[in-house]
Amino acid sequence: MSTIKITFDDKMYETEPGLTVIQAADRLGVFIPRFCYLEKLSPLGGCRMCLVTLKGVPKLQTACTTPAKDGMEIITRSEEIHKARKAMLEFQLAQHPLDCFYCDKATECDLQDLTYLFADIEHRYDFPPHKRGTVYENRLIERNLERCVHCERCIRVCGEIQGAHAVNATKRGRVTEMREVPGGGECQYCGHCIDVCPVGANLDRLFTYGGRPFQMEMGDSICPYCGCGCTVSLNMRDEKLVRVRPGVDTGVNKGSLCARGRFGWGFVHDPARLTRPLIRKEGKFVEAGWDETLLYVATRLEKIIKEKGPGVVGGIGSVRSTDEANYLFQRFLRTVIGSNHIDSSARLNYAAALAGWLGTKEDAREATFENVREAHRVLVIGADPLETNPILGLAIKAMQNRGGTLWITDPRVTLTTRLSNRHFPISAGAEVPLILALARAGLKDPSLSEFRDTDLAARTGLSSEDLAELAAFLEEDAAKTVILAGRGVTQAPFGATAISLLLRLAATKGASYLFTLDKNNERGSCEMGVLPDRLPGLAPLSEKARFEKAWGGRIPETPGYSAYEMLQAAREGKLSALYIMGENPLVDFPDTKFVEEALGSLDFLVVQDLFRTRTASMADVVLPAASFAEKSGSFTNLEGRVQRFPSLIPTEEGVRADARILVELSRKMGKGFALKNIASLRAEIDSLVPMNGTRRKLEVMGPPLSLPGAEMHWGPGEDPDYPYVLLLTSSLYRNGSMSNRAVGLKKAQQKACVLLNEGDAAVLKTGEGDKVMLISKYGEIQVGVKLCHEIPGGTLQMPEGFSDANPKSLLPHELDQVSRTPMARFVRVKIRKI
Amino acid sequence: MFGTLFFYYLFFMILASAVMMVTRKHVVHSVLYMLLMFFHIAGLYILLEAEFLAAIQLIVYAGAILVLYLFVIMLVNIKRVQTLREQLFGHLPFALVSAGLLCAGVVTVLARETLLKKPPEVVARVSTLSNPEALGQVLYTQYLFPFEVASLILLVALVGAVLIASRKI
Amino acid sequence: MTAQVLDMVKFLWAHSVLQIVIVFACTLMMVPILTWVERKVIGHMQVRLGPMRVGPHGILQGIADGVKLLLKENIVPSGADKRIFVLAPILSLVPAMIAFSVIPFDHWFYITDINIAVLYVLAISSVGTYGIILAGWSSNSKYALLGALRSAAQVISYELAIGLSLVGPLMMAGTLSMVGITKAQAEHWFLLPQIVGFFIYFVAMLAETNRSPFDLPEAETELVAGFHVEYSGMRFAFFFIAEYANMVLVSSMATVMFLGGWNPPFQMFEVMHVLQKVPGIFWFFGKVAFLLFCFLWVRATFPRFRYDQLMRLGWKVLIPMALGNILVTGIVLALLK
Amino acid sequence: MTITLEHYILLGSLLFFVGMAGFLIRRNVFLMFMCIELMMNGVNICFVSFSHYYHNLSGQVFVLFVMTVAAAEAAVGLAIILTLYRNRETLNADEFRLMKH
Amino acid sequence: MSNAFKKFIRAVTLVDLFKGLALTGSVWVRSIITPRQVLVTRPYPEVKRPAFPNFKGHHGFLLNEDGSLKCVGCGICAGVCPAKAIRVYTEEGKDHEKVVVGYEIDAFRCIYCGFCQEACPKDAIVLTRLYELADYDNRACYRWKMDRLVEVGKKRPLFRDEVNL
Repeated sequence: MSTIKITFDDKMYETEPGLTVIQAADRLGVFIPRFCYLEKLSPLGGCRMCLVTLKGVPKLQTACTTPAKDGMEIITRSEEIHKARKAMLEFQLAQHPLDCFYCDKATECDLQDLTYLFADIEHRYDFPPHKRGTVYENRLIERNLERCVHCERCIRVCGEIQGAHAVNATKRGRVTEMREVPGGGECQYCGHCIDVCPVGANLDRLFTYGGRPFQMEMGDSICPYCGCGCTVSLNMRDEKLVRVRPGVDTGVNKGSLCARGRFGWGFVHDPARLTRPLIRKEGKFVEAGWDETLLYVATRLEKIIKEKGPGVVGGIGSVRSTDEANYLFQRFLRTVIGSNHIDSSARLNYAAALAGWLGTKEDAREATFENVREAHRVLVIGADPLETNPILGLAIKAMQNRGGTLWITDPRVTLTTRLSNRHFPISAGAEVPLILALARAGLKDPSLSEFRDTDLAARTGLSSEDLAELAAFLEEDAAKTVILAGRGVTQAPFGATAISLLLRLAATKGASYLFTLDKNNERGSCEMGVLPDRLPGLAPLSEKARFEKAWGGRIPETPGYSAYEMLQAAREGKLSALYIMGENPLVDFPDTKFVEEALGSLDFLVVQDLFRTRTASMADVVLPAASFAEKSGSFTNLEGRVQRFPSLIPTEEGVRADARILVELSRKMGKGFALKNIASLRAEIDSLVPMNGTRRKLEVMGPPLSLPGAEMHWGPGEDPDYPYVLLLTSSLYRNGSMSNRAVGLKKAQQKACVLLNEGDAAVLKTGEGDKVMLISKYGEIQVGVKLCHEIPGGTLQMPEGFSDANPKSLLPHELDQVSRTPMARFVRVKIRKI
Repeated sequence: MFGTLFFYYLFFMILASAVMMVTRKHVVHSVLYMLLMFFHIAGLYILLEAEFLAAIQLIVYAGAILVLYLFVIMLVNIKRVQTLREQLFGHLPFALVSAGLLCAGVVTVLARETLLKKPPEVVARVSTLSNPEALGQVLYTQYLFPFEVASLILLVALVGAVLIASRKI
Repeated sequence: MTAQVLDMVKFLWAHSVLQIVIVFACTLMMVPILTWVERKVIGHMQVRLGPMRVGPHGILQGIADGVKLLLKENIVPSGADKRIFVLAPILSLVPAMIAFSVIPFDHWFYITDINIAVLYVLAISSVGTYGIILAGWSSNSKYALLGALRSAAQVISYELAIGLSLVGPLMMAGTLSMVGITKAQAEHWFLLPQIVGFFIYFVAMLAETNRSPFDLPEAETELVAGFHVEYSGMRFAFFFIAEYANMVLVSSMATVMFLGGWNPPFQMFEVMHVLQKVPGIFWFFGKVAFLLFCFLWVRATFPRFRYDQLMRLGWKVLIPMALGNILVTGIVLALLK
Repeated sequence: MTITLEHYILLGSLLFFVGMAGFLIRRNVFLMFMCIELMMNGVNICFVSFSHYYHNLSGQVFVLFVMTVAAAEAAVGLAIILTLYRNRETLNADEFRLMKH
Repeated sequence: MSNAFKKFIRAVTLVDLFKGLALTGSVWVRSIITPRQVLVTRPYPEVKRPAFPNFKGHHGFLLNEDGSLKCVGCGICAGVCPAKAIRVYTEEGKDHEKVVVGYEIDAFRCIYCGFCQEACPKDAIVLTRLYELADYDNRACYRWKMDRLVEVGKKRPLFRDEVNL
């Protein structure tokens, strides 16, 4: 039995089984009004607007709670139903203030629509409305209690989908109020309650009185923050962004957004945006015209190339910019400059994962968001998807809601570990031995025989039983198992090898895998060839003839420097010029002092960015670039989806999109690209990089990766001068220079703080809110203290990405031999109270 | 002395504007140079004490014929006129040879005239009548018949022109 | 000192320099006055007020207009033949001004008297047409070109009528000299015997100066402003001045040819000789002023002709009438002889 | 130096040559017509100068007749040009060769 | 006399032309003698013609008795405007109240249909009978900002009985 027959208003329909009446009606296009029902939420049956008559049932029934059965006859329109619904509406309106003039929800309001539908509503209740006022407890969401219709959508969405439980109903009866839960769940500023509210009870405070829908233009774009690549609907008024909402159940996010996506758009119109190119003249930045600036860059670069050869010029592409811009960037460096020194900050994460992937013969299944939602078990190693990739986190929560199991191995205490069904607190930096242990258990590879299980178990800080359980976790129901790996693995020594083993493990067992990516286009930039040894489509340099033919230029044969090798070369004087497109190495790269010295010893530094970042302040030329809303192109998300988006806001005078800057600069250098627009660029990429959904892994694969020696030292080691281990975490509210300039995110969380065990705090005599100085061998920062009893003694946790205190400056930057990624997830520090 | 200078000025201007007229690419410019030339020819006539003819030169040539030219130029598609291809040099040798031969002939005649013969004496003026009056006297007595024939020519031309231009041929 | 100045004045007068300056200045000064008068008179005739803003009853309107035109930008449309575009207004104004050199304003006040004066005026005024045609053509505008074409056809047609209508007085006077013609009218103006000629001249003079009801070359409703639609500033003012100077010129011609020039009226009666006490120049200007008023009067009264009507009137009515007038005049003169 | 009859004849004949050369060189029918007028003017100058130097008004009378003919010629000629242009869409004399083919 | 002959005589003697001339001439003479009685035009800026009762002219903004704007910035006028001529800008005030910070009518786009007046729930905007829309400032001429609208609303009579421009 694949369908059931159901009759609406004397008309017979067929539909799938297992639906409620209102779901069936929605699928069949039969209109039933509602306030409280929402498909993605559990049914409540509270608003009584969806009342229908079931043939044979004496009283009216709520369509949202009644299961549809075969042969059911339903009447949705009748005098009785109309009267009942109208009465419910009359009740609502008796309480509801008629302040549509002031209400931001007007014209998008379900109550308004239904009131118009039932045009002849009487107003017989003459009691004074209960004055409850508006609550501004939440920094970003206004809760107007008077307008509330008690549908509890916000409560349910917050609890069921977001898992935050930040809103709940207080009091009873007609004075019920939806309030923030004091001290309970913590609002994660996802703003989902704003979208689901049928009236103007939950409102976006960034948008307050910002305009009406008919005064705005709306267009879908792709969120520029994390690797999820959520579809966002940008609402513009007078060519200015005023509000961001999720697309209507489209994209990977399916109508959800995180705090960054919804409230993080403020950087687009930040007054600090660069609007004119800057040239450093006698130590000071001088505004200049585009022609002049590009000509200056071209002549400087040409001079350097003429004097020292093209090998002294390097480029750092952007994990923030589009695929197209990155493609052009590497083409520019490879053919116009003639250098293979190309890298991006994907080196810090995805490049290592990619190295592992390329070094693995076995082809493991790559999971999608949908796989994660429908999985039975998820194992997270060294990642914190709830903070770094919140929408992936929502998928995990959905998986858990369906009865799935989440296990996580992480030395840190994070949102994800709190949510997990089981948390294995491994010791700092122990991801690789853990994977080695799992691989030994799962792969039976003779080359792994030199490791001893007990040794590995000791290294991970887990008991042998725990390890055995973890190994067993992967054995069962592998088809519905997803392994998530993140920075904890990629930034570890031999991280690439560990990834390779993990992939082999997944391939052998039949599990699927996914990497969490912090930045929106890490994957895209790598796949577009912003790598020192790979061409677009990850083609090895040996395939360069094909590209040389298409580009009409010579590509150097030897692989170039990776990011840190470039910086090292700059320090040693082997690199003279660096072109940085949309990156901020001084803040985002570990070991700030090293980076600063390296950038300082360059002859010529070009930075192309939205803002005058710290890196840009060191540059010789700063080129103002367009933000995601002002340019078109595509981002590749962590699943590998290439998502195109249009330019929705006109660029300000003097600001240009990355791709346009590169095309014009190439013209100034005399080897102009014959490209007209993004579409023709995309066509060129498509013709050169035939992805077609399946990647030619065997064609692009590299040599297998070497294993670490058995005596390898993994953790932070011991150092009496620096007694504490600082672990870096991610924050939902900060993710780089854009988020630091977004008003909404600043409101959500002001400052970074270091998490400290209460016992340690007692020893140090510091309390919550005190300022301390963290000192490592590489640097020192000041930061506020927050106490946390979950954190083991001797361990500190601190989020990266905040502009006020940057823990990256404390980090070392030893490079992994395989992936050449700096190993930087933890560092030994000492604390000084100030 | 003044008369001499005036003559040379007119001499130069007439020839210059004639050459310019012939060599202009654009017909309207040619017409303008022709107008300039007519003025100077009128001046020449005044120098030659033919005031009536000077006025008639302006009225007929400048005021009627040339305006008619301009009028017709504007009636036809000007763009087409502008882009008219001209094989200037195809005819040049022939033109130069024939013009040169004629020139040589006239110059030899003139040279012989001036060298061998004395210039004609300016006969003293007898009549006291003004130029238009005198011309009228001659025209309506001695040349009455040709005058009538001329009027007939004009009439025929008038009728013919109207007929040709108005009918679709 | 005074004697020297007087000598100087006499010298300049004798060599016409002063006369030229006076005539030139007066003609130019006529323009603002005439424009004001025109707007005022037509306004009143059409039950309006006319200009009222600049000065009492808008009397300084002409000056204000002049200042405005003087200060305006000189625009050359793109695609225009620039040299001809610049030349055209000059070509329009200069003939209108130099034709005044043979008009006798009084028996002692004329710049020169030549034996082909009438022909001279006709010749010079026919050159003025070039200004209009070239202006229209060089503007690279279809309105201007159409205006110019109309003007060319109109002027060619009506010049014949003008020339033929003047033949009658010439026959009666027996001279082409303006002074001679005026003197021939000391007793009897040619107005009465040549009433048909005067009528033809009057109509043709309206057409010749492109005035209403023959203002087809610049018909606002069809051609925006006709041949000078693309002109602005002083170049436009040149056309404007030329139009008014031409009006004064043809009125002066009419005065000389038909209205007895500087002669007072009714001189066949002994009694009326008193009128000679009034200087001739006043008579002259009085007649010119009346004719100019007639220009305005006609403009305020009659609607514009259609183009075919205009052509029909010229060729089928005025020219045959003029020829008939010559015939009759000739026969009568022959009989009287 | 006095101006003699020869000067005028020279001017007239030069004008005639210019007109003739122009007539032969230029292919624009308008210009060809204008060149004919040029030649006639050259002749006219000679006539008037003869009339002046020999005190015989016949020269001037001839000029009058020449002008009459020129006017008639212009009227008829331009009418023909207009008709030709309407039919052939060109003003190049070399392209008027309907009889040739 | 036959009709045709009469017609001929009229044509030859130009009677009709002279009649026309006589008419204009007489008007002219009278206008000189008794100017005020003859002339019908109005010296406009000094003497203004009142607008017709249903004339819809310049928009005006009305104020409450306490001098505050009646407009609450609901945006209905902007929504209902068929020419999309109205822009309303609102902001959050000190006590979270809605403050109208900008109101702009594009006079070039406005078709003076009066829908905004009809739709306004607070009767804040009216179309007055002011027809003099010119201004010395180029932009102010077609971008009517709030202060201009308030000024118009203050000084211009709005209802038929009061109208006396």
